[in-house]
Amino acid sequence: MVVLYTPDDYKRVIETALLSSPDPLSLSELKRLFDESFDDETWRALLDDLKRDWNGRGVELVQLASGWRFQTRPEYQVFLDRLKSEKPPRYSRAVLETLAIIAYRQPVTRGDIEDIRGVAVSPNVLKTLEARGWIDIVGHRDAPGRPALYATTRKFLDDLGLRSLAELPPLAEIERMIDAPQSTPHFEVPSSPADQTQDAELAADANQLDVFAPHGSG
Amino acid sequence: MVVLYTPDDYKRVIETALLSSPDPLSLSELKRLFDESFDDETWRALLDDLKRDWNGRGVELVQLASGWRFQTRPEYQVFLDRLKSEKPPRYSRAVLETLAIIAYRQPVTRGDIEDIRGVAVSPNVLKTLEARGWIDIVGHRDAPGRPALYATTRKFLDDLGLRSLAELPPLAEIERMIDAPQSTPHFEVPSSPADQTQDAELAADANQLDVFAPHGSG
Amino acid sequence: MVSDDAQREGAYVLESNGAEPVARLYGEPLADLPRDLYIPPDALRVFLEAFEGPLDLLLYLIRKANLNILDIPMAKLTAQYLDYVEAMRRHNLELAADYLLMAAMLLEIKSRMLLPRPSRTEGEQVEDPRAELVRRLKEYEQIKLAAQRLDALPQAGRDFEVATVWLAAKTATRLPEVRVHELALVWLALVKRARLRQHHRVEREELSVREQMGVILRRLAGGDFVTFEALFDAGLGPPGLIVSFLAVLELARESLIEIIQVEALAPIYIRLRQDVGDIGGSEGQA
Repeated sequence: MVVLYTPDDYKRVIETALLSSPDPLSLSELKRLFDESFDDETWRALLDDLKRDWNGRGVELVQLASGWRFQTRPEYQVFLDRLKSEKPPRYSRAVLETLAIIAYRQPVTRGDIEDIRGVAVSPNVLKTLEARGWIDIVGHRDAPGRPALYATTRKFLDDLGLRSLAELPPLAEIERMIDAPQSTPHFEVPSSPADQTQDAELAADANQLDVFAPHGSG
Repeated sequence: MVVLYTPDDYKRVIETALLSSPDPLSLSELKRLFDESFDDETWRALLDDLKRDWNGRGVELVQLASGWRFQTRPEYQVFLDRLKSEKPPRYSRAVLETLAIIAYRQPVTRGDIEDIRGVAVSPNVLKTLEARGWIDIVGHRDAPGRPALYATTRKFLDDLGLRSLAELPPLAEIERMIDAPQSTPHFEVPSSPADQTQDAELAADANQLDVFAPHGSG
Repeated sequence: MVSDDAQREGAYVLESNGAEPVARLYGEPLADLPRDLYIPPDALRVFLEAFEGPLDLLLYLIRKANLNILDIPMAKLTAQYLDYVEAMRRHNLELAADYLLMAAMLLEIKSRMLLPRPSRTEGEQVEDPRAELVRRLKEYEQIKLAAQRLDALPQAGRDFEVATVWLAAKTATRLPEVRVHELALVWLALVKRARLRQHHRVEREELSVREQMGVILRRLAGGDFVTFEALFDAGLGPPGLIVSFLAVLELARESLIEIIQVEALAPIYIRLRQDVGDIGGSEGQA
């Protein structure tokens, strides 16, 4: 049995009740916790004190219309989202290829992208990447129609954890690994199992292309 | 956006995730919180450290079958009960004995349970345990009627604070007590006050039986 | 299912008869004076409900009389059990078939115990007629005690609560993540597909030049003239300066910029090509 002497003892009980209650607890509910009755000012002081105790943590004590509640701070949501079992959304192949072309060949026009991909590029693909803030228009080429020139942005580098484009994997090296007679290309990149699966698929694609490449160039 | 530098920063994210997760979080789930990957030892140290941080509070960090969870300490329940409008269910002996049979002998059919208890098992008993999420059907026995096989769930272990079935009170020990030539019909089983009350009630019943037993045999 | 409440309620009824034994009958304490040996049917029903079935009742009788479960005196036990069943029947209480089945079993065991045992033959063990009953009683008692112990374990919702801190409303939808190596693989596959094998060796330097081209284009986006020197950041070091220089040359080659020098050794100015540089509505500015 817990015996309560100091304000801290009482605060600890209030904290325990609030941390374990699925709903906000009103002051009148909280008052039921103790045999002793305190006036509202004392309660206010206890709760304010408790709120202060949680400053700088990932959880905060807030007062709502229906009472007091502990809730997570929005800044921590980015971490908590990662716990969700749902798979992270993935960009379509068209988006990924367009991004790769812009990253490695910038600045490029939409026409350049279509030349390399061999298919028309939907405006939505470029819009998706622009909305993400990963590419922008840095100029226009001196050509009929003065097409816009796309390049990657600083945000692109930041989001991918690169200090500069020079840190993009050198292709010569990757190609050597893919062309090597090893059956499974593995890269020294920390990645989740799901990513590795996709890598393997991509690498398989690359190998697949390799099979046809000599034929085409021969 | 929260930037993480020190172990305390990481601990704060883990704490936030665990406090807000309705279910225990396994180590592999916790690992999803961060881009960086730490080895299991580092994780163990972080979690042990976090556990220590909560020493002497009303809430504790515990490790269960399905992972880590924050839960209130039993000493504080007397306060928390005052907030409840209805009392938590106390299970009847029929429910508890059925649960014990499933826990110790799983997987079992309803017929197995009836054989051991010597009475018919009401469907409500199994429904009660299924509704609580403590048991479920794990298959069917290859016998006439293909009766359902029941087993305990992970939630059963979690709700009873067990990491595995091996942590159930050992039956061998219980058996030793049964065979021991003790004079008292009731055993030194650590039991809750409620159980002791029930024992006393049964003892009172026993006295009552005597009243008519000699009558019948005389 | 026997409700817990009914069980408890009934127990109170019995308990209210008195706690202190007022007499002893056959050496057993008697809690109350029999009122003409009449037991109210309600009390009997409650008594029945206090047991979880015939095994539970038998165990109770055995433990109360301190009988050895491994050597049960069948006559005594059967008599007590039948007395109980008889009492129930006299009061017209509905008796579960399980109780009657057990009565039949007890009588059968008792009669087999009375029969002369067949002489033991070599290597064959004569089974005690009570063996199966003892096995069942022991197994049931084990489970009964295990159930008590399970109930004594701290239980979520009864003895402790789970922390349930409210998750602040989710603000942003989750965006796809792209990893660097993934991008490289996509590009490589593209290169192969496009049969641009003559270009597939994209060197570090070349990439840096292309990056610097973007940087310079952004610098010039205002449309104003910028001095040649201003395009170079000394902090980049010699390799960086070379990259910047190559980027300027490449931009000129692709007709993206104009380079103007009024006379030899005069400052060199650079701006976006006028017919191209319409970013930011800067047209018309010198």
